[in-house]
Amino acid sequence: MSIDPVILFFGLGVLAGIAKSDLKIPPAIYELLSIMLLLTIGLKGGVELSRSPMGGLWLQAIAVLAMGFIFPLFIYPLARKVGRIGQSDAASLAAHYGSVSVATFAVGIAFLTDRNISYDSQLPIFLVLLEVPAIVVGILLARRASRRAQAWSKVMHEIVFGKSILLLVGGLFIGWIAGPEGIAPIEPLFFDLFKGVLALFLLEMGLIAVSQSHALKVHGPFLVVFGVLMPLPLGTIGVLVGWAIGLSAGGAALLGVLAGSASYIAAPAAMRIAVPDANPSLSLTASLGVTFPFNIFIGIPIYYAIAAAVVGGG
Amino acid sequence: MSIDPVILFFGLGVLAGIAKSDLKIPPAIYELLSIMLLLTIGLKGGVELSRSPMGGLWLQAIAVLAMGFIFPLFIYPLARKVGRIGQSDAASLAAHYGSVSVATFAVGIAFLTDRNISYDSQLPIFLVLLEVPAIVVGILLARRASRRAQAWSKVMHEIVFGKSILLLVGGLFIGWIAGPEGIAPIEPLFFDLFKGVLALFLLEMGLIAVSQSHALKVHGPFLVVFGVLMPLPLGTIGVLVGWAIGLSAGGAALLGVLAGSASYIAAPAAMRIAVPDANPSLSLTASLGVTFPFNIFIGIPIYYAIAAAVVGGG
Amino acid sequence: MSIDPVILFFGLGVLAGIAKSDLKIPPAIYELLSIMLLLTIGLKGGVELSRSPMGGLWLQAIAVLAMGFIFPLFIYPLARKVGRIGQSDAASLAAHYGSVSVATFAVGIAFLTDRNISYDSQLPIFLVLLEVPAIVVGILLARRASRRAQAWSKVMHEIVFGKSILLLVGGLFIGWIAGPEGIAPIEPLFFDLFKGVLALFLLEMGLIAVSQSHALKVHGPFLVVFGVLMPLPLGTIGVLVGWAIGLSAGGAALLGVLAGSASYIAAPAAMRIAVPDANPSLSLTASLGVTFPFNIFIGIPIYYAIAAAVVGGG
Amino acid sequence: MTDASRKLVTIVTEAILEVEICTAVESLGATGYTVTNARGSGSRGVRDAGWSTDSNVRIEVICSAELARRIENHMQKFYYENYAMVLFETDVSVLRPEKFS
Amino acid sequence: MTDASRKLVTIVTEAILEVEICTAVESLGATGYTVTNARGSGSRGVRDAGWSTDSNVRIEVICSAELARRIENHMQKFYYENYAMVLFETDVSVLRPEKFS
Amino acid sequence: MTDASRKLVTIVTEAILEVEICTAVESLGATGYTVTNARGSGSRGVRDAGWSTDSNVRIEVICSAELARRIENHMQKFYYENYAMVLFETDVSVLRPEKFS
Ligand SMILES: Nc1ncnc2c1ncn2[C@@H]1O[C@H](COP(=O)(O)O)[C@@H](O)[C@H]1O
Ligand SMILES: Nc1ncnc2c1ncn2[C@@H]1O[C@H](COP(=O)(O)O)[C@@H](O)[C@H]1O
Ligand SMILES: Nc1ncnc2c1ncn2[C@@H]1O[C@H](COP(=O)(O)O)[C@@H](O)[C@H]1O
Ligand code: NA
Ligand code: NA
Ligand code: NA
Repeated sequence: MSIDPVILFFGLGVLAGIAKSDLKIPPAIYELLSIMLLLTIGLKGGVELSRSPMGGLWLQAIAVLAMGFIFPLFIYPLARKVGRIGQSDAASLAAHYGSVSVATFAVGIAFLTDRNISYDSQLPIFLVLLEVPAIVVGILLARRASRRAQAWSKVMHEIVFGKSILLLVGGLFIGWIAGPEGIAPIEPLFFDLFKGVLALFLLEMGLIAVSQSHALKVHGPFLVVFGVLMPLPLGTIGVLVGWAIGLSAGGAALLGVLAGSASYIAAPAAMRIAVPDANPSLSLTASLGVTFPFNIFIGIPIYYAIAAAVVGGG
Repeated sequence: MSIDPVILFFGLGVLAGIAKSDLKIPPAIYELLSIMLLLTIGLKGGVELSRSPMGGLWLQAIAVLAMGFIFPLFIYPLARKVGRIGQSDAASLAAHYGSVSVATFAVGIAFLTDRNISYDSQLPIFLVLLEVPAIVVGILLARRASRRAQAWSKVMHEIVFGKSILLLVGGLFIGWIAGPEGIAPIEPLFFDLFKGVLALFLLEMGLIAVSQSHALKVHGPFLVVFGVLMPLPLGTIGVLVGWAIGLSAGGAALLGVLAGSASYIAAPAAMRIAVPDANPSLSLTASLGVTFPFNIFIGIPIYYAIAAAVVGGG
Repeated sequence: MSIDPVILFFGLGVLAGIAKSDLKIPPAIYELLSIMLLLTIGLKGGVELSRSPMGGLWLQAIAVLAMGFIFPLFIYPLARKVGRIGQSDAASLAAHYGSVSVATFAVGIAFLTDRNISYDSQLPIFLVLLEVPAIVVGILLARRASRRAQAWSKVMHEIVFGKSILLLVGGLFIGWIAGPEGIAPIEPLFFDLFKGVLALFLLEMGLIAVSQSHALKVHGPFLVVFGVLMPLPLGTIGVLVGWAIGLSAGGAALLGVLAGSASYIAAPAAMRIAVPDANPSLSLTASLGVTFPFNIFIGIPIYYAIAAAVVGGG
Repeated sequence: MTDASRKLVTIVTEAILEVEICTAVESLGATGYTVTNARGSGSRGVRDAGWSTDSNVRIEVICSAELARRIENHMQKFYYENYAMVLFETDVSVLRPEKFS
Repeated sequence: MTDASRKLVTIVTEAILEVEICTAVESLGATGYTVTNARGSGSRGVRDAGWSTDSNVRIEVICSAELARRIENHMQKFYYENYAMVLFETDVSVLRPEKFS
Repeated sequence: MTDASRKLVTIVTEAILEVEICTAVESLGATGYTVTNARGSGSRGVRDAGWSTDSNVRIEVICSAELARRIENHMQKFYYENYAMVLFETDVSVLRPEKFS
């Protein structure tokens, strides 16, 4: 199986960043690309949902939500004890790694699509369900939201009505209502361009990953070890949960991708507001500078291999 | 007939706006989307024009132009007397509702295309012809352009060489010269992506509509009544004019869409410069916050129903 | 053979600029379009390279590089003697005209593609090779880089790791590694939209060309004569070199396009830093306001005609 | 600094007026101006850059005290009543004072 | 200028705080504010506009000396310790002084 | 304000110089800087943000009077002759003065 070009675009972005090239994706374009990715993921899921009736979603949803609440409770003590990291920073790491990365999920979808492996249509719903709980737990762990009383409700509003959940859920809903035929006329933009858009997005992610790696100078060894070793057990648990709740091999792999991925949009913004004394570049360097590349190069194939072995798909 | 997904995108934008979500379409992207819509409408019309010889356009054009000049003369006294609105504000409303909305027109085209209903190729020309006259009449009605003598010529320049007329006419011309074969290589961008681009555009329109609804607090009842009741007679007249000048059912429906729509780009900008004492948020709230959603949800199907009944098409 | 619509878009941009229309392509969109064009050119070349083994590239590369180094040495004295232009300005012109224009190259590719004429896959490599040498020679000719010692290395870094070379080489590399099948899923964005993207890009180029023509008022006659007469001999030499190194007619024509084109991105930026006393609008008006339109309207067909006559292709 | 004191006039107003005001400022005698995009809030409500007729620009002019007064009068006369606008003046010192006013 | 002197408080800080700080400034009594996007460098490292959590905004408030002091205290109390922030104050004269503070 | 007066040096110049000037300013001793995108007009003609080599940046540095002088000298020496550039200096008061210069 040859190397996926979208990952090469990430590599090109990293190279440009390291070489201090003047290449820049303007913020407006980055916004456009991420809006398109979120809508596409939602629309795809919605169309699939409108096709196939979906039994037992409630039980599955509870299992996935539980995962989102429990993950940070394991990550936090690990970061505290093993990593000897302060309370706020450990709580922030727990929020980042308990939550999920849409970009990693998109690469996972591209990975499966290239191999003609199908996945359960409810995965985008799980993506939504996994985004919030870990952030809530992370804030509670930091026990610092008290200082500015209004912060808590503001943060919750910002996560729940933040654009990523809004566009995912909106896309799901539109895809579900409109169905395959209704969506057909907008497919050329949202579906046909998906991988190209993902390629450009990853080019920018490469640039960002480099620019967000400054914490490596100070906390290098810990961050690299943490960023590489954390996703594997989390991802494996994700795959196993997927298997337990009856997902297909593709679906279990994607749940593994979600579990093993670390948030780099919702969690940093929420932590910055609610836990201001956490060092933002620590978590961001780990999730964006280490775990994101690890997952798209190495993690995703591993999660799929585990899923294929456990579920017996292919 | 199921609900059109592009309209759902508008709804999603409205929802995001009401929920004070952080979702934002960057101004640069809004620009890109509107440039693409204008060019696509022009190009489509131009290609059709190059295909079919067009008899009697001059007479049709005069009828349409007349409509543009006469409409504001009816709207103005209505706003003055019935709405008890001041001179400048009434003139501004007359300009907005006498002129046209490109976005509404684009949704109308999408409506017809989805139903495989054809329309006359000169409609984009009528769109161009209807944009300016009402604004001129509106400024004259306000009788205030005198204060700053240079304003008049500046405003005319800004409308006539404004980007919307320039791109529509430019697109028409390019489509007409290049013909179907010449345009083929640029179709993937301009034609295939049309509905997807319209969907993203309407997402932003939903956000804008909410942000432009503040005048509802003060002038709520009047604006809602005006914004809902004005388009119906205007649109019906448009359909009848379309029937009188011999358009097809699709064409008459689109002329109704144009007549019933209210400008929210050219008119506000021109009025702001030439009639500065008009309250800009009054007209904008009516046209964008009330009439635009009314038209895309309810108006367009009605105008088409009337057109189908009168012209007997389908 | 009918007129190419992408060139009409350039004309529309020029018209909008002259009419002082408010039409503007936001800088972020200009960035996006140019990133897409550079990547597409690179990817196309890379895919072709992965298909056909490429013999004798080294010799060809040396010939092309030599052309890049020698061209400015001819242009410089011409500008000095015939044009009676100062040392710095002449050096800057030499750098601009010895280097190349990606947009002209893209129009050249569109020209060939429309006519189903194939071209050698190494052309994008030649584009990369021709960008830098003339700029280096131009700086040396100005003999002014000494004032700020660090300038030299900075300028070299900026050219070599500048986004245009980075994206071209990156695209080449990705296309070559991924091959036709790997690239297939990103083709809808990069290949299918190519001509549409080029059309929008040329619309903006038209606007820029007008805004960059202010030097015409002062140096008008010289700039017009220089901008029109310089590309023809350079382009012809390019075609002949292409023929000499064994390119196909399409390939030789494209090498002519490169040779006859003048840089308007890399060279101006480098000259501004390294030769600050050169008048930037002089070279830019010549390359962008005169030579660019000349080449896309007249030059490209001529270079192809010469190539077809010499190589005997078609 | 070979100190020379000048005035810095800053005008925050509706984006739609940019060209008109810059032209006016130059014809009043200013040698230049600098413009940045802005958003904000004031007596005429929130003006946020998302939607072009609803965003602001921030125009700066370095000039003599006398020209500053003329610019202020012009703004007061033609724009204050009907447009969102705020204007303030700061003392600055400049290099090459001959370049301004 | 029918001169009336006021203070111009300029705050350069993390973009993520924009809404929060503008709300606070208004509830402290300011009649308005102006915001521009910015990037920069300071004690908390380089902050470049490319990536939203990493870019700055530049918030300007024209107000009375007394309100300026209150705004500064508020910023010092709630943000100085944990956020990238710089605050400076300039003397300005304004038209229509009744409009500010 | 636990008043401490400093200088605010504002440089409006060609966008292409941004990195170079920010580096220079820091190596001269400044603790930071703030940059915004700008367009404008001056002795070198209209510079409009549409086209990158033709747009401006507005660089602000808070620093001591002495460093302000050094920055101005540096600009004068290396850039004034050949680049579009305007520089002006304002008196500001800052919180935490130890943070600057
Ligand atoms: N007190 C203030 N401080 C700073 N900027 C202000 C202030 N008041 C108004 N502005 C700015 O000036 C614009 C127009 O103000 P106004 O005419 O009061 O609506 C607003 O949108 C703000 O950007
Ligand atoms: N000396 C300075 N002059 C101008 N702006 C500064 C200065 N120091 C910091 N800044 C700005 O304030 C932001 C936050 O500063 P800091 O809290 O020191 O990281 C920086 O990102 C800069 O935009
Ligand atoms: N009098 C002025 N007031 C404000 N900004 C100015 C002034 N003159 C020049 N500028 C700005 O400084 C830039 C360079 O000026 P110059 O070197 O005179 O071309 C211009 O593009 C403007 O943005
Ligand atoms: Na996770
Ligand atoms: Na109308
Ligand atoms: Na050349």
